Amino acid sequence: MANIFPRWSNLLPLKIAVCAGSAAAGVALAFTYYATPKTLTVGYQPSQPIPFSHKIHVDQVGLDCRYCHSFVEVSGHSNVPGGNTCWNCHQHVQRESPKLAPLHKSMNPAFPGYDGKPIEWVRVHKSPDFVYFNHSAHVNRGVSCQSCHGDVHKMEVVWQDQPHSMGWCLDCHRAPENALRPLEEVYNFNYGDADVLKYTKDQGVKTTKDLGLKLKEQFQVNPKKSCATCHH
Amino acid sequence: MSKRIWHHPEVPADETTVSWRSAGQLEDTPAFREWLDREFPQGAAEMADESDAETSRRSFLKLMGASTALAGFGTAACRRPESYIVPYTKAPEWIIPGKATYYASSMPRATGATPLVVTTFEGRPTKLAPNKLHPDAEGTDAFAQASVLDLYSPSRSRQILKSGKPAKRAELDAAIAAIATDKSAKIGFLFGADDSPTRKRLAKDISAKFPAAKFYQYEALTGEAPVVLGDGVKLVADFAKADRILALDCDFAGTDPQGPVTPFFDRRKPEGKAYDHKPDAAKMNRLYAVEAAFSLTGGMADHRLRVAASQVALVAARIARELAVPGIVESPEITDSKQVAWIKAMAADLKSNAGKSMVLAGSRQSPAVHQIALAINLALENIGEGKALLALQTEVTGLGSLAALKKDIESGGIDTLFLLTPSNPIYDAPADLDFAGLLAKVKTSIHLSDRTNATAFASTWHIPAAHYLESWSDARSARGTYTVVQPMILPLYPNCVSELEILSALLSDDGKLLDGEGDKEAPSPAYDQVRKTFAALGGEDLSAWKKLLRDGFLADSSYPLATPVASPLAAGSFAAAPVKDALEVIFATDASVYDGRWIDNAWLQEAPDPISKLTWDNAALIAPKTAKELGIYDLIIEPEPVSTILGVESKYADVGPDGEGENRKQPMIQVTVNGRTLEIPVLVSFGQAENTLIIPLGYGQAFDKDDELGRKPANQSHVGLVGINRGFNAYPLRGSATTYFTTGATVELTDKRYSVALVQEHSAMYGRALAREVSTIESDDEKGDFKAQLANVKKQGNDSHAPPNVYLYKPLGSAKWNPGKDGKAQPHLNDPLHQWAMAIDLSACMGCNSCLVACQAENNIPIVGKEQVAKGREMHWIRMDRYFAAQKDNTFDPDNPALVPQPVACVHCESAPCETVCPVNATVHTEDGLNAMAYNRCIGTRYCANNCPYKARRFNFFDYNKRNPLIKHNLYKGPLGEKTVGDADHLQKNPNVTVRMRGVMEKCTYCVQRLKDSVIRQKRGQKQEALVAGKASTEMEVTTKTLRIPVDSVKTACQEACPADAITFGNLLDGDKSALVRSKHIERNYDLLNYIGTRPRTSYLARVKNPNPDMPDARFIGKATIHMV
Amino acid sequence: MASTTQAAPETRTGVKLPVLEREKLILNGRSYHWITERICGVVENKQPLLWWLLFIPSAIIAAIGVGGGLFHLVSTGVGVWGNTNRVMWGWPIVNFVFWIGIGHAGTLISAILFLTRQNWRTSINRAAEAMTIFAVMCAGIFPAFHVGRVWFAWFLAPVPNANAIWQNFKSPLLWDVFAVSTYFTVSLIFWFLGMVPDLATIRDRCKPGLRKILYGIFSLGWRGGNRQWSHYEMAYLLLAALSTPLVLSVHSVVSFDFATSVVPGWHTTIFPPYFVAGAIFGGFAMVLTIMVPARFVYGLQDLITMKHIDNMAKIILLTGTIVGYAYLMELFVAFYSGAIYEMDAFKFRIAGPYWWAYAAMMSCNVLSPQVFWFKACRENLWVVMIVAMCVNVGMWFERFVIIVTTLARMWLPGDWKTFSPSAQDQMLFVGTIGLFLTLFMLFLRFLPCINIAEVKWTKLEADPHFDDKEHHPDHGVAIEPAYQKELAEAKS
Amino acid sequence: MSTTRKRVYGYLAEFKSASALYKAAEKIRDAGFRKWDCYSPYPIHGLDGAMGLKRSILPWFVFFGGMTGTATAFTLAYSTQVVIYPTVVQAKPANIFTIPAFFPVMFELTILFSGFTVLFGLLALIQLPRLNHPLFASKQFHRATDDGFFIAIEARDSKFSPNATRELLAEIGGANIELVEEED
Repeated sequence: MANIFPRWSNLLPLKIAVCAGSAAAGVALAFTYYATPKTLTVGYQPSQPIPFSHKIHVDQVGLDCRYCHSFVEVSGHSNVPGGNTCWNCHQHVQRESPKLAPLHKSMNPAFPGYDGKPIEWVRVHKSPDFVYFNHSAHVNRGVSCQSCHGDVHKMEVVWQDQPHSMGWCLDCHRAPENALRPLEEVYNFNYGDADVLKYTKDQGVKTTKDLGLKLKEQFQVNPKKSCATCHH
Repeated sequence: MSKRIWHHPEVPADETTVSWRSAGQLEDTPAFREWLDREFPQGAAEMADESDAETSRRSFLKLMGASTALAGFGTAACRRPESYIVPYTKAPEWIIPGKATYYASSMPRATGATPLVVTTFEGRPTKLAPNKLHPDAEGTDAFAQASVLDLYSPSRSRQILKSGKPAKRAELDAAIAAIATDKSAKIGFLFGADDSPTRKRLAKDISAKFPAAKFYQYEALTGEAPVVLGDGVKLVADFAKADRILALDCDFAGTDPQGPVTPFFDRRKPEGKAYDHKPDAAKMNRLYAVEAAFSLTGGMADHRLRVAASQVALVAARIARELAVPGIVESPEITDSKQVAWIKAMAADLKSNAGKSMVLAGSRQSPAVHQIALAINLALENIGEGKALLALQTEVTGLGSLAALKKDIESGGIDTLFLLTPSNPIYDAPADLDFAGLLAKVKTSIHLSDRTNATAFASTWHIPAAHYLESWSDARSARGTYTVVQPMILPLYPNCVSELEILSALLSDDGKLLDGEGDKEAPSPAYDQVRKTFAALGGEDLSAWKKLLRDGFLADSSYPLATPVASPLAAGSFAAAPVKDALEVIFATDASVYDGRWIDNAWLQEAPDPISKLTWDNAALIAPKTAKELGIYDLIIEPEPVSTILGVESKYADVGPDGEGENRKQPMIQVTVNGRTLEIPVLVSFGQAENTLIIPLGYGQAFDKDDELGRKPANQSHVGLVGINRGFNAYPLRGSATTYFTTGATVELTDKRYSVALVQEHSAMYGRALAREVSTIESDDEKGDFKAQLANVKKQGNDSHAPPNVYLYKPLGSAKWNPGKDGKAQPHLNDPLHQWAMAIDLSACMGCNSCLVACQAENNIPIVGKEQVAKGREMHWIRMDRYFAAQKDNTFDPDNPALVPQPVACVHCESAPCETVCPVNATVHTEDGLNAMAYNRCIGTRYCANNCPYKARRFNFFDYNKRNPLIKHNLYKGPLGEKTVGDADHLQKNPNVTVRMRGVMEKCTYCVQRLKDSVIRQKRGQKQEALVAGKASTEMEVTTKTLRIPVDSVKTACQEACPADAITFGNLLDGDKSALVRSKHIERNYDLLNYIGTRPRTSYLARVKNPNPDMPDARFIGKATIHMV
Repeated sequence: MASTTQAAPETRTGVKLPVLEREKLILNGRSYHWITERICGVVENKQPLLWWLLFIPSAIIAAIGVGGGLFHLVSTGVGVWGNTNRVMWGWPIVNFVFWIGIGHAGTLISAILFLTRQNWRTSINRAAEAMTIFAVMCAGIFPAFHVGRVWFAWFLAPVPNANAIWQNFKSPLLWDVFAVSTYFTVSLIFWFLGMVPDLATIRDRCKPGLRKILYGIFSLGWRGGNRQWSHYEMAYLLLAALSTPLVLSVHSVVSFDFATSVVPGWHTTIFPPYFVAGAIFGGFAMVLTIMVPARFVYGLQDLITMKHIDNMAKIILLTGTIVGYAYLMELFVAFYSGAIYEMDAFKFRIAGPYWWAYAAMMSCNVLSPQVFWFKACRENLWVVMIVAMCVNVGMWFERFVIIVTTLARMWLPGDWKTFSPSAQDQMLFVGTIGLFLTLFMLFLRFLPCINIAEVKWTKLEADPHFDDKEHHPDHGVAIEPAYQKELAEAKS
Repeated sequence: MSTTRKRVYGYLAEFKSASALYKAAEKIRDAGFRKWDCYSPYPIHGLDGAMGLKRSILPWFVFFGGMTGTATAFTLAYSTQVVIYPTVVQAKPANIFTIPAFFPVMFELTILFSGFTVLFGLLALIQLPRLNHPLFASKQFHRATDDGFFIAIEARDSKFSPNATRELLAEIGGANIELVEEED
């Protein structure tokens, strides 16, 4: 009787093992890179009904965040401005710009096709329903908009700048000094080491982080890490 | 970082409605969609994603947040008549998306309006709380708490009916106009028993405009008391002033209020309401109760006498004679010597406290009892200014009774009848009145109700009523304080009309019926009427009006005093005692459906009856002894059954003869009385008078094919899924002469059985010192006096000989990896600002369901339906345990056990057994001492619940929020089952609490959403301080004071609702300034199951009974636990 | 391992040495080939009708019970089972512990009896190991699917994730996850390695074709050279040495689920030993329940002799008595504790709503095995079968008593409520029995149900010194072979 | 016999019993052969000595495998429970004192890793799976897994010589001696 398997079959099991192994490793790696919020959510940049440019309004016009997001300091929910907020200015400024058609549609009774319905902005930052993030708790304690939303003042169209994953939240809750600022600087997008001196005589304090550490002590900032902080 | 540009797809116009359409969506009517569109325009749009619509009400919030933010700026999004509403002081801001706004309003009721603070989110009322500023402030009972659900009830009436068929608004308008313009119309108005000044005023105007108009009043279960006291006069109790209280079949703490009850409970606490002085028995009040079956009041009583309802008059008369009260005719002597002894001693106590005592007669008791009670009170000088009882002249006068109405109709005095009463006369009027026949005689009958009940279909017209949270009105509270009723939101459905709007329509020249929205943007006519009424009382100027809206009431506007006189007692006021073959049937007011008007309220239906613990149905209650005599129950489960195992005598709990859990099936009896019969399941109730049968009213309104007993389908359109096939209707047994009780009933056992859903099936503590009780008098069984007993509270039961708990290791973190500021290891509970804790005072807790329902409303707790409750799957975070403790050696009345309620929710153990067993860290402790539950991490191993000694955890066995549990077997159909998504119920959900999905564990959170909110609000103070001081934030010092919330400033939902102030909650770090900390330090404070060493944050305060040493039963009082080793 | 049966040989000195008679493990001096024939025959010949009669129905039951049952469960919710907010663990966990218990005999027989050189194990260990594997598979179904959100069960695996949250290594349930999966894996390895030479045997017997190729692949090209055997033996020894503590640890960990809780009646240090004893007890009962019929159907009487059955009966008697002792000790400890909660817990077990379960447990587990004191009963296969069946039932009730009775009557009387299983509960349990049988039938059909190599090795002729009388160890005259000298020299 | 050129693998001889095999093995060992092996349907005790084989080194692999398991488990548990994200669980410490809770997992992983080391270690040592082998070409070799006892001496062995080896095998009692050839 003869061999049932050809000679070359001797190395086959080894080859298969090697291939399968490397394939599995590859999948794992790919998953960890692509299937995490870091890649999935960061950079999400939907087109809006009105191509509203934060760059123009913040950098050039110099509006404060709170002019439109008026309740960010008092409410957990940072509100999207109502049509009339825009209308306050734009019934005079840039009135004829075709980009503003949707605004006219909702605000300007004289406009053909006026329906008074609010503008439907597309949500960019969406936290899951079981997460209760509270804006007022952060901006009133020295965490800037910039820390979570990035350089909005440079954005023509808003995109998501940070992963906003639980791990990302925890990083900051464990080391708040990286984000802490004097309350006056919370809405200042150009805050940097230069501004530190304004707030301290202490020569040891040079960088924003140094100041952050100082403020952490002074403000008694002690962020919680337990579940109920955000989930209830 | 790659930027993927995402082009948002256009949402087609019709999409908005499509997203709301899903299988079995009760609310998917054009009406609802229209409402949604006009109320939340952006809402409809963002609902494009089905999953949003289904799973999370928060997305709903988010979108509404946005849309009402627009509203805040005055675009046409929110239709609330905003310019006329001033926010309640608590919330200085205008509507802010994501933040609750609070308004003062009130709930009109027969016994006086309940002053309320209404929580609204973007215009949705979601939660009610008592208005503590109000002079008649007290808690909110289960009915008030649950009333918000009615606003969103899917079965709510929303269609105009003409003789039972849907009709056009125009037709109705025509009909009304016709009446309004015919000055000679013979109109009759049937009002409820509540007192509304504006309605009173309009009634006057109406009788001016229509000379032939007549006014009547009817509510099924408000009694004949006024007849005795004089027209519109009522006695109101001021419990703060009462040292001795005698309740003659009067459940003043429960379904039969006699005035604000909170002060009564304040005086049940020997350390005072704020726990701020040494325990002092003298400061406590003493309650004597004479009643047939346990009521909440009877459960609180220090001395309780069991007599049939028909015998109360006799007892009252005997007491009167004891006190030598003039004008009481000789009454038959009481044969039972023990009762006599009881009465004598009690009477003596009343006498010695003359002027500081009160005798309260149940409002449904016979006039005789009221006459005697009045006579006694007058004799003891208990009535009058500064006394415990106030006789007040209400404005509810000149109203005819149902009998009068009958006469007028038969004499043709009435062509048009407006049925404005909250009751349902066709269903609940005394049988012998034959109200249906009566109504048929009336040419036009117009019925206003938020339910399409029997009367709705029997009348010519039915008009859907606006909920009190949707309409303008006013009311009088218990002592007559003028209280406003203001709308939180426009009527959810078009054509919903309020009582005042109908009246004003009749008064207007053209008789045009204007509803809540009024003409374009114009306020409702009711608004103008209320303002007019108020102007007369509080002046014209706007500031007064605004103050009214802000505070909810007008100060110093209570009723004037009246001087009632005792009237001679009619002969034949005394009935013979019931006997075995001529039982007495007592038609009880039901704690869940009242007179039947709440039949469609799922929260109330699922809330267990405080005494019998029965949900979703009613059943006849009978005393064990009687049951035995009648042979309808061969084995009774006694309060503490004793058996012998292996020669050792021991208590043990076998399953009763009628099963346990889902297998429980009660035998049915056939009751025959007044020539009518009723088949109803029977339950044994302890402490009930012999030879009586208690049958709660209000059930059995409609049946369909799914009925368990196969009763023939009827009235299916009268109720919704909640009320269908519920219980048994006892109204037909009632005659006008026997509205409360009737005698001569015979009972026979049928071979049928009916499954009942009881949430508690074992009434004894089985020798475990769980709910602890002491008495203020010397105890003769070596337990010593009051002082000694207090000192012993912590040592009762197993704790008397359990060794102290020793902890081998310290609850510390790692010094190397997670060091504290000082570089040392941090303790686990390391929040320096707040450490939350709670104390529940059993001395005040009476076991009503107020906290339970409040919790349900606050925390989005689903209902699960009768079958699931029977299995033992109810979701209430608070389990209201109720224990009976019988004295083995009770020689006075062995069948009269003590009743001790004990609400048990998660006690937030510092050393929580549930945490260590969770494999995925879904339940862990927070720095401020909460036992947190992360729903989104939970995979549902249910190990935590097994390891929870208090069994305080609840598991979502099904998708209760998504699948309608009320449809038979629906839960078991899984994906094929009918959904409740888009159902208006979802609008009630609290946006700050996650709606739990199937397969996760949940439990009490100490209302963590409220804690977080208050703590965060406090943090904002830091910035304010900086601004005020005009310094840079970095120059300001931030202290504990800045960041710690004010003492006792945050309340949990249960605490807020509790009418007895039995729950204190607060921050352990507040020191003695906090009532909580004080309550933790008093001797009565003990930990439930301390033996295990879980170190719970919720502790209990032992119940104190204040017996009268001279009473024959004194030595058996206050020993529910004390007699145990 | 020399053993002899023939009369002691005439020696040159003429002294007659007494030789102990050893009971044969293989009767009628069957030849190597006969053994091969007989065992491989089970796989190669047509299956008897009985096989089909058992296989088809159990396959159907498995499909409906497990397949259908789990589908309904996952699509609808755990509520389809009888569990309630009072009795959060009902039948599912009862069944889990029951199956896991059964899964212990196999590895135990293979490992512990191997280490203790109990040769009689050779003819039953293969089937017992197979039983282990299948029982653990059945057991795994329950905890896996009884979680509320099975699609999130991966939360149990310690993988790094964007939520930066990890498992709770203090939870006995997590220990369970590790213990059970380890147990399954190692048992599988053990089973497979043991089978390699036998698969080779079958490979070499079957005609060229798919079967030959498959057996060829799974026998890994085993040649039976001694250079392989020597490593192989070592590997087998190691696995045995590893499995022994493992098998003890697994049921200990399972018992921790209860023992580490605060529940009265669960919180007791006696649980680990008592669970392990119970597991062995139940496991052997199941081995008997399966092997006694199989032995007849496939005519393996000469391989699975009365001695085997007798030994197993004795083990059941022993472990059954240990278990009984544990039951009584629980009662004593509860009484001695003086804590009302503890005492009541056991009162309720004995006289509470589920007294019948307790009674069943006691009579089946403690009383019924006592008949094995009598040889007559150990030799009467009917008695053996009945007792084995009793024990299977009794062990199930033991778990029922521990879990359901305790939870239905815990600390606060206010929440006491009894539990009743739903149809789905019962369906799934029956389904797993079907699954178990199905797998076992397939095992009989396709794999050598007895360890051929080891059985051959227990033959007397297997001893390399069998032929040479003059060098016979039992001779008393030891003659040192030349090579040993050499080795000694080589070493020094 | 086909005419294609074949490489000789070696001689295969059958012996009548385990004992015969045993003695034969001793002889061949003494004759100083290295590349040869005894084939039997079951492990024959003492044959290792008879062939002059050393004790298997597998235990050492397994020891280190097991240690790796222990270390892995400890690192995993300690780092996640104490270092990365300590959670407050039933007031239990989140520091060195929490280690006892890790023992079960440490134990299990030790066993698991050992188990795998045994499997893969063994396969490595005995160079399996190897599905193709010259011996499978032999007509009689299939009995090695049934009831045959064989000795095969490989041609690669330095002492191998076509005739002498054959004679040796015959002399020590080898029956049906066969020249096994590799086909390729």
